[in-house]
Amino acid sequence: MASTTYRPAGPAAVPGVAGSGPRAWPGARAATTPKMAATQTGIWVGVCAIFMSFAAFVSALVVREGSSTDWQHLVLPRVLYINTLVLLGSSYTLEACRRRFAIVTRQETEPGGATRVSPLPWLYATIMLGSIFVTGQWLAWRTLAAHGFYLATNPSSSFFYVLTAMHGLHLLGGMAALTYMARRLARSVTSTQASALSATAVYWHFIGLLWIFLFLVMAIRL
Amino acid sequence: MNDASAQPEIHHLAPPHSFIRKHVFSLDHKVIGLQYYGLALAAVFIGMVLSWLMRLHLGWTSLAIPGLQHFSQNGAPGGVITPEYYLSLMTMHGTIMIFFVLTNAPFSGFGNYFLPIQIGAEDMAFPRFNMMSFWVTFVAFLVLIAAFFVHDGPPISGWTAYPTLSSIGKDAGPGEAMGQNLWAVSIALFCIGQLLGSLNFIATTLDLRTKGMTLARMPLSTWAWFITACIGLLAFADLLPATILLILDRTAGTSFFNPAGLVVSDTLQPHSGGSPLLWQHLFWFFGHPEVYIAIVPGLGIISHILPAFIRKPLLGGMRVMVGCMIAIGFLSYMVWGHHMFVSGMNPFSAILFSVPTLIITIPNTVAVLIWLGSIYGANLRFTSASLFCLGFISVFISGGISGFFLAQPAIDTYLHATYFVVAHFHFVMAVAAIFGIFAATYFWMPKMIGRMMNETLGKWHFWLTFIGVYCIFMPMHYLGLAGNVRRYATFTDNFLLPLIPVHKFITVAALLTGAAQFIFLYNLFHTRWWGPKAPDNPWEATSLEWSTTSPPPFDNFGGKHPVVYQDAYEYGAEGPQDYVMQTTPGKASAT
Amino acid sequence: MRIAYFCCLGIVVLVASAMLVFARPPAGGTITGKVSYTGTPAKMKPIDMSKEPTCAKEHNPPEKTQTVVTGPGNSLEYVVVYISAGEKPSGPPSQVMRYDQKGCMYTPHVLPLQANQPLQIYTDDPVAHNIHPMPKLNSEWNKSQPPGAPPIEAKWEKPEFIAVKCNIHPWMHGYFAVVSTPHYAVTDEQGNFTIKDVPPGKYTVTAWQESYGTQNQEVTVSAGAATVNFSYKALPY
Amino acid sequence: MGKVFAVLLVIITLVSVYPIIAHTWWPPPTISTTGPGVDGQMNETMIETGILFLSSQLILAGFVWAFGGRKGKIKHWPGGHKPVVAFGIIIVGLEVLSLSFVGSKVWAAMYMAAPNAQALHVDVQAEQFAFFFRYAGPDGVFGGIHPEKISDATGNYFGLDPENDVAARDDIVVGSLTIPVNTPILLTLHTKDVIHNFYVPELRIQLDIVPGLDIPLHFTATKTGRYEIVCTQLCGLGHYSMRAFLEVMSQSDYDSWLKQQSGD
Repeated sequence: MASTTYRPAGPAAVPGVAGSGPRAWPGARAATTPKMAATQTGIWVGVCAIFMSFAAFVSALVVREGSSTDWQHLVLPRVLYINTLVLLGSSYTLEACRRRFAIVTRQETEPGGATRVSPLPWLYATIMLGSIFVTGQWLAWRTLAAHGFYLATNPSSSFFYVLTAMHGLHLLGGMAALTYMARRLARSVTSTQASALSATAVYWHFIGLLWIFLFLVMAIRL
Repeated sequence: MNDASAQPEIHHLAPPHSFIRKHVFSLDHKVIGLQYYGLALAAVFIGMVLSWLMRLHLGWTSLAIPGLQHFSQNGAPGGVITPEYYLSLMTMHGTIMIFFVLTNAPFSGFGNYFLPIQIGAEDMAFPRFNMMSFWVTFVAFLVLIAAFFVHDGPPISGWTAYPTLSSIGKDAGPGEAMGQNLWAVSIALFCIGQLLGSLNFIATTLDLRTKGMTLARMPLSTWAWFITACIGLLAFADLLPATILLILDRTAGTSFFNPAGLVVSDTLQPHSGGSPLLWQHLFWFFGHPEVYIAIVPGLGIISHILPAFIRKPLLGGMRVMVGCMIAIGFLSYMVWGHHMFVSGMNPFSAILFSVPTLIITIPNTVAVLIWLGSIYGANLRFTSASLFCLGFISVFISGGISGFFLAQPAIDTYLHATYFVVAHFHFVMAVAAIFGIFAATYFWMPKMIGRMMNETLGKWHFWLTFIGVYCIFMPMHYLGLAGNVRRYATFTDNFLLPLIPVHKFITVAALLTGAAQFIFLYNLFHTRWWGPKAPDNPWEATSLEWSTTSPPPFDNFGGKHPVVYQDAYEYGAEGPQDYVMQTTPGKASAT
Repeated sequence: MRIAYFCCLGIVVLVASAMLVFARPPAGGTITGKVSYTGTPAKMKPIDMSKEPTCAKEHNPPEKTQTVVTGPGNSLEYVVVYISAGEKPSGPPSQVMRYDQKGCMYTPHVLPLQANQPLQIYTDDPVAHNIHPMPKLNSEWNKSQPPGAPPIEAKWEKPEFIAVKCNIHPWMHGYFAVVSTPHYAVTDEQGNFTIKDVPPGKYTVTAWQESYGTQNQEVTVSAGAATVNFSYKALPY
Repeated sequence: MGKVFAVLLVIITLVSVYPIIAHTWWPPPTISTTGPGVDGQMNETMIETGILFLSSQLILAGFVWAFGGRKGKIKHWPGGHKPVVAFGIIIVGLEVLSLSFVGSKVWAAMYMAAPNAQALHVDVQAEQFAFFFRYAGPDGVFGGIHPEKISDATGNYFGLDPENDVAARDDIVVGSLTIPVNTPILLTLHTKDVIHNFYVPELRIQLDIVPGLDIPLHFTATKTGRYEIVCTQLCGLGHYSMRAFLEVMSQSDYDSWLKQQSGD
């Protein structure tokens, strides 16, 4: 049986011959082995699935509103605007973290000593902003509850709680990923972590965009 | 090369040694594939027993089934199945078969085992996700089975769980309290498991193909699993929210599906403004693609196995069959409305949905014609696997034909909820998919467990099953034409009484056909421990799984990745060996 | 001669009177009475059983709904009268109460029984029924009973008036009047009732009618019969 | 073995087709004005798919007979795959076009045509597990429906409020659908609990009754007689026993029936 010892396939390998995962996507440049490419693909496929499920929620919202006579509009709690800004900010800090990471990892190869500025603080900042967002969402719930809007009060409040809760769950998953990255970076900062970091970043930015999408939907529809 | 440890490590994980890591919480895609297969085997057995009970009740309504009262005192007092228990059996049969058999075996089971091998990878892209997806599915199965043991029994709302019957709660009837909750939770868990699995399949196929394994050289089975994963990713991502909303309506008092002013058993329900049709749209947007999640792997598996036994590539090569499968997967998202022709939705949309539904028969017809055209001029070899392939083609035709009727609202308005539909989807989806599973089992078991299955028993299993399924499901078409409504626990209407003899015939056929499956079970388990050792390539097939040992080592190819030089199906070559393996260097002399 | 005659007579008289005195049962009163209404009760609709021809055949002319069943002299049938207060609690009886389904009707329409008293529900019909009691305090259940199926066994822990219905034949509607006393009765076609063997004492007697609700009266039972009459105000709708 | 398979498949195919041709089990004769259209569509589809079914199964059997166990030079389908694919697309495509064109006309005639203005209006209430039918009575007006008033015990299946709603007092509520023959009927379908379905095989009509919706359905029965209305949407433990009768009478019988009903 013909076979060969393993050579990492990737951008270097002949196109169409080696594991030819899509390469055009953000962060995919970091992929130097099929495994890393797969991580990139995986995160994008996952993002598609998550978006699909939220699309289902939103279409349910639209159908439910269209078919019903009992739809009452909901005044969204002010704090949501702040939360949105916080989440945008967290995306910025994460990008800052990745820039630092890029510099540091480049210095691995370059001889001589520019000062090694750790990307970690930016990552911690991102995690902090994330947790602020979660707290903010919780405050928003409290505000609604204080006005007597609970999960089953009326369709719009039902959808508000469901959408925010689902988004919150996915965001907590993102924060878990960030914490995991933080633990890895705390140990050492090497280019091997690039794909993991960029995958985490893709997910985190998606969660941010998803929130803006949901926020618009809720602002218009609820 | 059985001993992977002697080889350079290409697997980023070390081979496991403890029993638990090896056989229970294993990260090895081969073990996980076998686990899925085992789960499906257990599920299909339960589902078959349930169908036996249902058939017995339909044939002989007041028959006391000995011992059944010990299993469910309320459901079968004195062993006689009550109408509500019949509906419970029906619901569980449908749910178990569709989710835990037709989705698990051909897609998750064989897919997990052979997709990485057929593309020359050492494992799935995300082994941990892979393990998670199986164990989540396993828990989902346990939760579903638990419904048998709660106080008022399993749900009675069918596998489609239409609100408001499924969303009101206990007032709607027995089984609609805890049983329906368990059902919903189980389905939600199952969705999560499938999403993880599909993600894995897609990433693996796109990025872990070995040197030379271009998309054009991928075996059709891998193509089918890849396409199925793409379908499943969207389908289950749509069912999960629907199920969450259903759970909320049942437990949190929300009104997504429950309209106002419902009076159930003289109790006014505290809901307002929901839309039962919303669930039907969400459900069938998943539900119809789910049909193809069940059958597309079958198409791929048959297209992969058939060439090995007709000793020639499929007519038109890869392109046509792949095109058919992609077209089916794509169209499957535009046709969900044909399940709702008589649901009270806008009659105009029925026409809109009927056209793509009829169009989707075109790629299916082309696929059948390709198979037929490929058999022409072949050196057809008869094995259990090839017989089940031929049987698949036959039942797939029989099932597809009846689709022409149900795709037209004007005829569906007569046939919609009759046994004609039962016959249709059992033929085209259940029986066809099961034949695909059998073909795959006889074809791949030597590779999976390293032992040859008994051909004589296999062929007997085929003949009995083939005759049996036609005896069971063909008469159901006639029942449907006579207006026999489905999901009836017993037939008391005057126009149904004359049809009961037909039901008795079907029941007998079902019992015999079911009994024939024990030949298969015996064959499988006897082979597992006492079968003769299997060579690496017993069928003289070409694809990568046959270029490694049976069973393959932990990292599939013993410390290396194969390099692919040939297309997937280089059969019919000149000379002593009429096939060229994908790993054989040089230009294939084959067609 | 004559003296002997008188003696015999005297002895006979003595014995007879003694028998009269001593043969009396130990003092236990009965509560009797009549339940009636004033005003015009709602018109009971005839029940359309055309869904179930076998049952429809058995009722000609068709049965009427039974939420308010009146008798001669403005009397009310199916009113449960029972002692609701004033007596010592007594254990549940072992006697099995029987509830029947005949011709797609519940007989009797109202079945009074005691808490924790065994209950058996029979069907004589050639068609399947489902028995669906809808209690508030006790636990709800809902079971089919195909023709020829064994009787369904049940028990109610807590006293309450439990509506029972058959979803397969929506017109089938009855009540289990679960009380905590052995002293109860249901009014007959003339609206009369009799509660027997009530030990002397002061009691509260309650009457319950499914559409008109409950009424209470104080009553003192001594040797002999006490009489309590109830009267409900009926409305046309 | 190839011959065994081929013979078996031929036998199965012919046996399967026989009851269809012999009409051993067949829809009951239709009694509605739109029914013949459905039957015509059904027959056309039956013929076209029958040809497809027979030809494909027999071709499969023939090929397996011819090439089963064969050991020789591999032959290929003359002309390659293109004609085959084209054949499939064209044949099925034409069938699809014809069927969907004619079929949608039949469908439109049943469910999209506007009901006759003089149609007799009957209100249908479905519940677990029975149908009830309401006629407007002498005043020709239906009383309003009040869910909180619905009670099976008092026979108030529609939740009428005769106390405050005069229109409701003379509404006639019965358990079987009685209609005059050859008269357009307009049903308004609603349910008080779960999804039910209104199915009369002879009318070739099947339509779900969805909670929260009032679904109109119109038809004209052309033959007097007694037919069964059954529920075909899973609605609970009594689903199989949920039915009512459709009494199609001559106009005179119907009038006397109606008079008798509004009498008591």
